[in-house]
Amino acid sequence: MKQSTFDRQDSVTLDLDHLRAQFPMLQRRMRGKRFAYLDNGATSLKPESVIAAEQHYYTELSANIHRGVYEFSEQATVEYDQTREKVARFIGAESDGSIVFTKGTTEAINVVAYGFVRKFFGPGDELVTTEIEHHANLVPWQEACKATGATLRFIPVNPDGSLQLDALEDVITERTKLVAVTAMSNVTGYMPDLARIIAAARAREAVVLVDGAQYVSHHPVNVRSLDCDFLVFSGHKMCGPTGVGVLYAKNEVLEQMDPLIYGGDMVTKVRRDEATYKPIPDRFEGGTPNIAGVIALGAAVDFLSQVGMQAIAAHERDLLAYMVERAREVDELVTYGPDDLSSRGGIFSFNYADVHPHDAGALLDQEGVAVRTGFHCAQPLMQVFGVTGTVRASFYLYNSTEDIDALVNGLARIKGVFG
Amino acid sequence: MKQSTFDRQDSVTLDLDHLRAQFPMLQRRMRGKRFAYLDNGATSLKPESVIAAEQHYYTELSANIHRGVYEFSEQATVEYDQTREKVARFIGAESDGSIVFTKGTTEAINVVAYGFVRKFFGPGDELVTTEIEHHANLVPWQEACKATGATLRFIPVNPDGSLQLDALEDVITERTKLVAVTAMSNVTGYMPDLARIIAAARAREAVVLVDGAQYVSHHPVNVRSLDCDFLVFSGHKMCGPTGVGVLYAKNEVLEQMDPLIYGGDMVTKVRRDEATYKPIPDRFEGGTPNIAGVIALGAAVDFLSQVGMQAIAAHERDLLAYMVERAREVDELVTYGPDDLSSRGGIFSFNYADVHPHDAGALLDQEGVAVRTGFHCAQPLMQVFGVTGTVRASFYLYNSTEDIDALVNGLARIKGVFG
Amino acid sequence: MSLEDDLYQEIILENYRSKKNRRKIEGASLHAEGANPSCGDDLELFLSIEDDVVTDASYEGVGCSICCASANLLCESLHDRSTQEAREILKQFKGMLLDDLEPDFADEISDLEAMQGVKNYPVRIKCALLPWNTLGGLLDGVQ
Amino acid sequence: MSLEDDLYQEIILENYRSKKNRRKIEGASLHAEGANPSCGDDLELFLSIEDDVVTDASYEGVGCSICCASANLLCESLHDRSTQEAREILKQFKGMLLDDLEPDFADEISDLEAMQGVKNYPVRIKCALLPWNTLGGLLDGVQ
Ligand SMILES: Cc1ncc(COP(=O)(O)O)c(C=O)c1O
Ligand SMILES: Cc1ncc(COP(=O)(O)O)c(C=O)c1O
Repeated sequence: MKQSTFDRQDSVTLDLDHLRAQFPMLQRRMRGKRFAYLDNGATSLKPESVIAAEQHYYTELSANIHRGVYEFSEQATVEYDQTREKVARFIGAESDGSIVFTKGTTEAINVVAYGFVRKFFGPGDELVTTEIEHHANLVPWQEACKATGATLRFIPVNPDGSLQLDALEDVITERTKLVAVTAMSNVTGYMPDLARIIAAARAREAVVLVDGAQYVSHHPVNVRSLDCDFLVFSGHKMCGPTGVGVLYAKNEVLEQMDPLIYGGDMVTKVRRDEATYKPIPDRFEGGTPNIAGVIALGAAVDFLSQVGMQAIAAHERDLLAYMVERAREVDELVTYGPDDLSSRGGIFSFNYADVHPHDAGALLDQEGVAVRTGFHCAQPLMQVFGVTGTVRASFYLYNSTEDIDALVNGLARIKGVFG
Repeated sequence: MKQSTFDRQDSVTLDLDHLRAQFPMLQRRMRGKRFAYLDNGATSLKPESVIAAEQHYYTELSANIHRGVYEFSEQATVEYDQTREKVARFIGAESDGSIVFTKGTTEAINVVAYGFVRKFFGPGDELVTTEIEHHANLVPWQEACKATGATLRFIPVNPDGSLQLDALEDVITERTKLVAVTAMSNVTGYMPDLARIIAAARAREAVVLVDGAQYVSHHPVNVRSLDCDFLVFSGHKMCGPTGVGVLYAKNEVLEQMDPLIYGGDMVTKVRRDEATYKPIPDRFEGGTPNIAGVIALGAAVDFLSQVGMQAIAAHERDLLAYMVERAREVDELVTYGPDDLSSRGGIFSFNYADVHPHDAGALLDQEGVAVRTGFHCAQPLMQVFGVTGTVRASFYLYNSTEDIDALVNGLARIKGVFG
Repeated sequence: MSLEDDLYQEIILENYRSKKNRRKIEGASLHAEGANPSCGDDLELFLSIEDDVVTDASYEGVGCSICCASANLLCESLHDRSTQEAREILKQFKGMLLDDLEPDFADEISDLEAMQGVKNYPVRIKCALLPWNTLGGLLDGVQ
Repeated sequence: MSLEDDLYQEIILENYRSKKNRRKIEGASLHAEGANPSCGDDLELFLSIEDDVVTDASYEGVGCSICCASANLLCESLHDRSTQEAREILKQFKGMLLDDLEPDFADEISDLEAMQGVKNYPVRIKCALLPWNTLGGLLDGVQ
């Protein structure tokens, strides 16, 4: 999963003009200016093929799946199930793993927090996470630990937002039952050495959840070589629609878990007082799912696969290098994250002197530059940095050095107002 | 909520041609035949305005909501919040009630099952429901009762699928803490006298959840006059998109509840070991929501309001009457549900002699007629009827007597094969 | 092709209507239940086996015409077969529906080929396979 | 109108930069915290009240320029006002931003009008209102 596995000679260069033409949002202007979308960490823009796939469902099928005995319902069911296969292939999930569709990364993590942690943990058990996590990969564990009496422990963090992996053996012990860690920080882009963390967890027979919300959309992933038990990610950050996410789980773990959502479509027999449940993964998909969303997620996976995840990762690495270089021109910039760019994905967090991020973001907006400002759902990491927020520029396949230039030029406007 | 409140003189007749022209699916043919969509109980077709609203989000905004300091994110946030107001108006929710967006009815019920029942119930407490419920309004209570030691009780059901309301006082007692009941059966269209049930619950100070998945999309609703504590329904059954639903809750009840989904966007302060949570309703919307879905749900509410819920209900009443009349011509039909049509919404369940519903549905499909077959996620009611399944025709605003004629004509094909 | 030609052809309807094998075998050597929760098919399959030969086969339960016809054909085709032969028939049947393979059933059980049309109706394949998958489970228990 | 004219005009920037009221009041009669969790603004407001008159007002914490400028203007405008007058200023300020009402502040506190441009930037309204809503909570406690 580390970038060292990329062979630059292999990586195809992206045909940016061709790619950008497929994104309707990139044809828009913002505040009358060329639109520089640098908020991909929050959500991605959508290519035409994904928008068309949603529309295709509503205008050509529109039926509910399962149990439909008519043409359009059958076809919708087939397309829904095909996405499960596409997603499985996309992350290298073999037959010993399952794809569960959720509302997003957040719900996926909660499925594990309830169905696994709350079911099996008790006092004395430990759950290991980090202070660089998105709240989605922290708060559910806090509550699950509170409910079960288990203890939450943290892999220590360095002042630059990287993890102190030398301390792994101290934190991950025989009491550790789950290690939940991000594959890529949504604040700094830092990508911990997952292989090392997972090896430490395996040595203690702890189960591992990887938060792939930022990583999976930008890098090739293979859950088999990674050997995690859970991988969670969101459709909307990977050129897909809002309202759909993925919980990948190893079958042997998923089999033991209780479902979070009970209702129709996940039961076999229902009597007045009790019900029996379908096999995995269906047992974890109660209720009418986001059918249009799942089908469109399939189109997003097709799109990304066609562009090539190696090429996307390489492109973003180039953009980050360019960003860091241009940032050197601006003395007022305070930046966050490890200096070693090889440990980082395409995210660049900064502050302009002591200007509040909100003010900086509002002025960049006027220049057509969309960035995110604030604590990025990562308050513990903000405390590590001793700030209340940052300005975050996050890249994706359709970004170009022009977008970065627009950002750097926009800084002049901040200087103009705040000196 | 009973149809008796409709004044037929008030009800505008629907301009069917005009309405049907707005639904792209109705321009399609199925198996080469005119498409008679009679599976509205499973999900509804979508008008152009709803499909356009989804597309509008993806092609003109596409940004994540909350905390965005740039134009498109601000606009997306505004449109997301507007839907909350539209939905509140649509069901007559005043300022003492909240709208929480969920994935669907099923998730909404689970939010209550976890955050209210599992939090507050214990041995000796009773939860009252019925055998006519959709599994979504039964299985979550079974599991919550199992987890808490509470007891699940049932309002007795008549052989025709109506409820024995004379027994209310026996079932709803001082031990009853929650009454969960459907506003309309998805199998028979039966609409229990909610006013009476809610009065009985109020007399015992029990909280009331109304499953409006079938009702809200077809009838005017006013939660204030109904005086329920919770009302749940799904966007996809009301001309809206898949993957979005609504939990309406009275604030005084919602305030006491724990959230189901923990993560970003529902917290105020997060420290390593604990978090504090936002006020309601935000506290119940962890993670990036189905933004496109919520915005398109707003368009669906606009569409339905414009057509008029009174008119829709009256139209479906006419269709049901016509259906029942035409069904009399076919001796082989066995029908389900109360004879009193005034207690029923636009749903018609039947079997053709002893032909398995699956076979009947497959042959109707060949005639362009889409119906649902099976147990309709309502196995306990199937047991009451002593069948394993039924064929269900369910109507909506765009259906016409032509669709019903197509169904009745299709029965001849069943006769041709099965005699 | 119409549904009547493909799916609801005479052989299938006859097997669906036949009550011959629709019964319990008291004291059956093997029996198991199989269900398709999504369509409500729910069958119990009974086998009498003596000296590794199927001496009787029957089924009970509810299912659509395709499912019941398939179950009846299954019972018919197993009579006097060894468990090894039964496994071979099962393999051929599944190959016919799932992998589009041309089946090669012995003449006396060639009625099984009538089910071939089901493969054009993806949702009905699981109806046709339910009794056979149940058989598979039973045979896996015999070594 | 550019953002610089509307939002980042000189009066607002001066009030943002001013450190005069950016301090704790030890032994304040009233103090309360207010936060906009979504943007990270987090302020504490202090009031000294003697005989129903505000003798001192101050704030501490973090917030964007609009929030801090608004807090500073609030502190400036409350000096020597009765709690009743403070309520009236609060009402006018909120009316200006939320209901598009033309404010009618006394001359010596007419700098408050500089915040009027914020109403064109919906997401910033809550930044400007944070100190005032906190004040509202404090005054509600005084009867
Ligand atoms: C009465 C009733 N309740 C609940 C549901 C579940 O709704 P959803 O699948 O949208 O969560 C349905 C849908 O079939 C229903 O008809
Ligand atoms: C690292 C990380 N984890 C989890 C999430 C939560 O994802 P979602 O809001 O789609 O559920 C995010 C999204 O911001 C993220 O960046």
